[in-house]
Amino acid sequence: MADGQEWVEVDASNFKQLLDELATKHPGLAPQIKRGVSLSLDGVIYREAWFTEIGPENEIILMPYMVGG
Amino acid sequence: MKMIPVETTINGDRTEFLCNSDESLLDVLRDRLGLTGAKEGCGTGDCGACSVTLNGRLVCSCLVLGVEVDGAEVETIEGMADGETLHPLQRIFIEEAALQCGICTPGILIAAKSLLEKNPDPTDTEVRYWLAGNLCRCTGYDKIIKAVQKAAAEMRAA
Amino acid sequence: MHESGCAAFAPFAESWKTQMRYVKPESYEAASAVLVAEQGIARILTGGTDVLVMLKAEVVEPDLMVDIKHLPGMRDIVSEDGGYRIGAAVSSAQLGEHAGVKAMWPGVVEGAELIGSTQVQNRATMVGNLCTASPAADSVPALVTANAIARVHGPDGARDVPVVDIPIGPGKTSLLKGEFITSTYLPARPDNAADAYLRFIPRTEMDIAVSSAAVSLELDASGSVTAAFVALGAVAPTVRLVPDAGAALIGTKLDAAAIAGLVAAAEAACSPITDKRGTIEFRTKTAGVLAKRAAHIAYSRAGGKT
Amino acid sequence: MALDHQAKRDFKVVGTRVARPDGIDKVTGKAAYGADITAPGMLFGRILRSPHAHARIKSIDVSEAAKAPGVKAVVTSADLASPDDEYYADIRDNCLAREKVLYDGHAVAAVAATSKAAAKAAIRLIKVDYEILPHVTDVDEAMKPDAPVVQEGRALENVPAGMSQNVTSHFEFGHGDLDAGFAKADKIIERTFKTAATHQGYIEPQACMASLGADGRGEVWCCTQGQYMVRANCAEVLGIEASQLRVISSEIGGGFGGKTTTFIEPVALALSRKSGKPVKIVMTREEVLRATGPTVSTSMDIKIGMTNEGRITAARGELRYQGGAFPCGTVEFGAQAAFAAYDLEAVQTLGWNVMTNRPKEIAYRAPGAPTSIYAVESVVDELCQELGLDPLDVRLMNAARKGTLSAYGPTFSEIGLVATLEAAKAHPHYNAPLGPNQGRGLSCGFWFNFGGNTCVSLNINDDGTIGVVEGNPDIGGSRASISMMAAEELGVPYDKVRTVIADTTSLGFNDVTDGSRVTFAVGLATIKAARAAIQEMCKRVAKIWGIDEDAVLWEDGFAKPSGPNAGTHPPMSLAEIAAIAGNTGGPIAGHHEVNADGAGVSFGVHLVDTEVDPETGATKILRYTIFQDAGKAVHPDYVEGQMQGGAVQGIGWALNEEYIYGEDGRLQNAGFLDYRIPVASDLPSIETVILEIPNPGHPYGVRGVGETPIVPPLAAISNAVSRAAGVRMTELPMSPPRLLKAMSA
Repeated sequence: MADGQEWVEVDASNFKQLLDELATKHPGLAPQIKRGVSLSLDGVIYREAWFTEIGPENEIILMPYMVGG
Repeated sequence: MKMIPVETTINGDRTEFLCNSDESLLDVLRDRLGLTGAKEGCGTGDCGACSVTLNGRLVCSCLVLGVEVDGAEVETIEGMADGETLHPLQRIFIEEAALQCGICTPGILIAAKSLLEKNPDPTDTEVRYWLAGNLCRCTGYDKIIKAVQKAAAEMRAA
Repeated sequence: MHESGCAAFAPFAESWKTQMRYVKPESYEAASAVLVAEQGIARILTGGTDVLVMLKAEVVEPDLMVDIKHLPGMRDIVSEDGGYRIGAAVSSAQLGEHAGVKAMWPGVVEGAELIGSTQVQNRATMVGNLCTASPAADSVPALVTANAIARVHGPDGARDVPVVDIPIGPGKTSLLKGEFITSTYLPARPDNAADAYLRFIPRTEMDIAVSSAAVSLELDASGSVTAAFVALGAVAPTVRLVPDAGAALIGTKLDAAAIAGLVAAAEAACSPITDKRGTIEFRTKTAGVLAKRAAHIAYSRAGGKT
Repeated sequence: MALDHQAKRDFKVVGTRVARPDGIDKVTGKAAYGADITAPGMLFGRILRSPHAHARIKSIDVSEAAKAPGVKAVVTSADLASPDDEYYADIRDNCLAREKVLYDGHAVAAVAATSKAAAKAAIRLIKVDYEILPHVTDVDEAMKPDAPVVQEGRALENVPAGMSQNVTSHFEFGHGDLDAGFAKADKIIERTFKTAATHQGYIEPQACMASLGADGRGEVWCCTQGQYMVRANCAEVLGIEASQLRVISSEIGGGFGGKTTTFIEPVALALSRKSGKPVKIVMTREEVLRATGPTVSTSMDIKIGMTNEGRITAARGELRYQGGAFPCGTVEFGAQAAFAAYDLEAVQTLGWNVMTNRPKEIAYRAPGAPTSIYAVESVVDELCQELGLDPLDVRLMNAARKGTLSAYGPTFSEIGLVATLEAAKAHPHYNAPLGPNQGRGLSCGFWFNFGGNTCVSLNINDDGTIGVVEGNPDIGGSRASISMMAAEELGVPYDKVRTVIADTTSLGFNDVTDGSRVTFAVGLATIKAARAAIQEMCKRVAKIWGIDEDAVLWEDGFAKPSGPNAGTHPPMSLAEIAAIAGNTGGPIAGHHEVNADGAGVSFGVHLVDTEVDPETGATKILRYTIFQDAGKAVHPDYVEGQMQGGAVQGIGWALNEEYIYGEDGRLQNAGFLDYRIPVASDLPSIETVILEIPNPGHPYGVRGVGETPIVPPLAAISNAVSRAAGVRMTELPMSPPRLLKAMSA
């Protein structure tokens, strides 16, 4: 989706900035971001928390929006 | 065709009602008498949630016509406790966490009571086969079997 | 109304549709008369465990329901000529509680006791099971191998009909308009005789037989089979008596060759269908397996030692 | 909020086995479930359903039905609103079909009448003119380019051009160099698996009672996993405002994910609006099976490479899930979960969501995961068999642990997989002898667990008791667990607390009861609400004592002076503080609103012994043991109950449960007679071993426990049966005809 790249680097200090940056720099990701994504910050999954702070040392993983039974 | 008058005994109380000829006992209990403890899980005798006793015998009330209980004695979950004193099965089901959502619980309690009246000291296998007509989707039956056995032991000792 | 009934529930308006009529006739004759007079669909109510399911599913919408279980003898099990006459409204549970029938015809009782759940067994009857005429009816194969006789009451009085001749196809019986079964007769047994019934179901309870087999044997003093009847269920449009399968056992003590003959004859008698419950191959294979296993149980019950 | 750093916290209430607050109501028949709710003047609703798998609705004539005796309203999709959002438009079109019926059982029209019989009679008078269209119900068939198209134009941008329009979305996860990984393998096994759709099988059919006035103000009573979800769906589908619709959740008779959407509530509201009377709709079991959401059916390819020593070198999976007649989002969870138990250098999982002419899939306990993990764990087991390796040792060697880059992306923190595997290895079950025709199987299971939007309000009553208001229907004893956590935090006995479930107007928004979130997220919010109340109580006491707020410490239900400047004051109990709340500033309460994160993933291992009848293909479950990490078991009985119940649902999935469609596209087994859920006599006792590896994301270390237990049984049983039968099974359910055929091949 992100032009075939598995890992991308962006400047952002929270999830909202991260998502906005991603959607701008990698338009292929925009539709999925609009549909909703979960994010994993160092292994902990966050569903929609825009203002979760992130830093250069953090590993962020974009995941489809999570539901359950 | 007019509704049919039926005179019966429910949980020891003489009860009269009018019902249509094709109405099940379950519909009569739930819709006409306000006794909603018996549940409809399938309406075809496959789940046991509507279990009651009819003249002392365990039946699915969805497979009995309302008109059939004229002159009969019906026992439902509403009659199982004695005032504020729960039947040992009821109390032990709570103690042993033998229910989760609880929708199957009234039927299972009625069925288990009927088993222990007939066989006060059943094996686990006998309990499992007796209750095979009572579906439970939450518990995996394990705690139900244990609770029935604990209640059976207590009732034997009493 | 029930005194402790809850305060708020909706009043019922009358259904506008012509409702099913429910009658409890006062005699066999009256029952026949009302059945003969009915222009629409009539059904007999004994245990109700099939007919009420069909009602619910809107498969059958009877115009008339005739409740006969209160009529004389309907709920009785009586000794007759060394055998037993079983009223048409005797439930499977009631049958299972009768020590005499259970000792003489254990296979018949185990067939009846396999109909549905504990709840259903307290209502279901062998006669109801027979008249539903399902090829998979659990109580029918052992009645067939027992050479049970149904007593049929009709407009012209009573007649006796072998149970095997009652079902003529799925959901169809040989009973004529105005006729209904009042009892079944299980004949007397010599010593060294027994029967057994087995069915295959995917679970341990609560299913309709995918295939089934009943075997009834009589042995001589040495343990050799002198009479053998084998019937299979759910492998043909009706429960099927398989004379070749019985013949394979006559004069034997159920040695391997006899059993092989039984299995081959049983499989050969199968003409099942593939449906949601099983395939042709599966039904055929398991019918043979069940016949073999039931034969061993019946043989052992009859006092035979292999 | 992170784990309380109180080393080995000494719990007083949490971890005990208290009686549940709704126990007496539920053992005496008093508890009111969906179908038990009535209202004065109520009408009975009934729904007309499509007999066709796929057809265009040319016309619907309701005139005769509307004139029928007792009928007060008839509605079709024309009576519903037009939501902008595709998500809500799909819900609307699933409630009442618009242009086409998309599956056997799809609702077409509904009536409300003065009796059940009148409603039943009236729906037969509705005339629908159908143009029958070709249909497709199998996932692989539906993916073929020339397959009948269920809905056009629904594919996401990530679906490559040229595929069938039934393919609606595509996902890809993984990392590393697959080719290099497979090159290092000594043995590679690649297999294709199929699994049938199963149903949640809750014993309580969907039921609701709804009332809606011409002013757009209304109420709905229903059995649901989420009253706020019902409110949103109904408001959108009816075109009314959420504030004017109050939704009250009844007791719920099971859900397992199946009650996380709406089928009948919008229809009942539409009938109520039109008739001006309350309308009750109760589904029949047949309707539940034909027209509510079952799970996906699947077709999956799994390829795994392993060294002779048992190290997995590379793994690849391709999953195809059909989710019924609307776009579904389940394959992505299956794809992410598939290899979660393994520490892999090279892994790739592809997923395809596919539409067919079947009812719209809805979540079922760990949606998507049981099937993909079944396929993966089957291949791992076969590799162990082929290479002569111990299946537990191989899983331990490859197990994901803290620091593992998971197959779905994140790096794991504290997880309990190795601990559960070691517990299984040490358990007597693992080395117990087996007889002829018997086999032992094991499988790992995994679920993500979620937190989500949660509100809790906690009130300190003037008699020193506690009321907790939360917004998630109690599906398996959660009111007890929430009361326990409130009692624990406040330092009061459990029986001083009563927890109730709010209606939609009484508390802020809550996500549905799903994702194993309630004990975690509602518990977390309850603890925070309690802490807010404690802070307020300490503030009041500080004023009374004339000391700094910081100098008041809360301990075991008492405010105590603490520190050098606190002075000596006799401790004040919660009850004493509550009694004088009116004098110290008014009623005391705490509340907390959060979108909870940090739920903490959950792993489990199941061990099962089976015996196969070689002549009939019947499988008997002989022994079953579950090992699962619960983080912290708040109420151990109900944790065990979740584990046992989930395992038995998995046993049903493995052996007998399946949606069977005929050539005509109609469901053939829409009843509990032939949709065979396990009965008591099918099962042995289910033994449970709870491990407690605290979740750092919760103050008490709690992890969700509800979903993981349904994941391992499919593969555990398939592995046990495959070993017992001497033939590798690759299709579920392993019904006797299927197993006997495989053994005879």
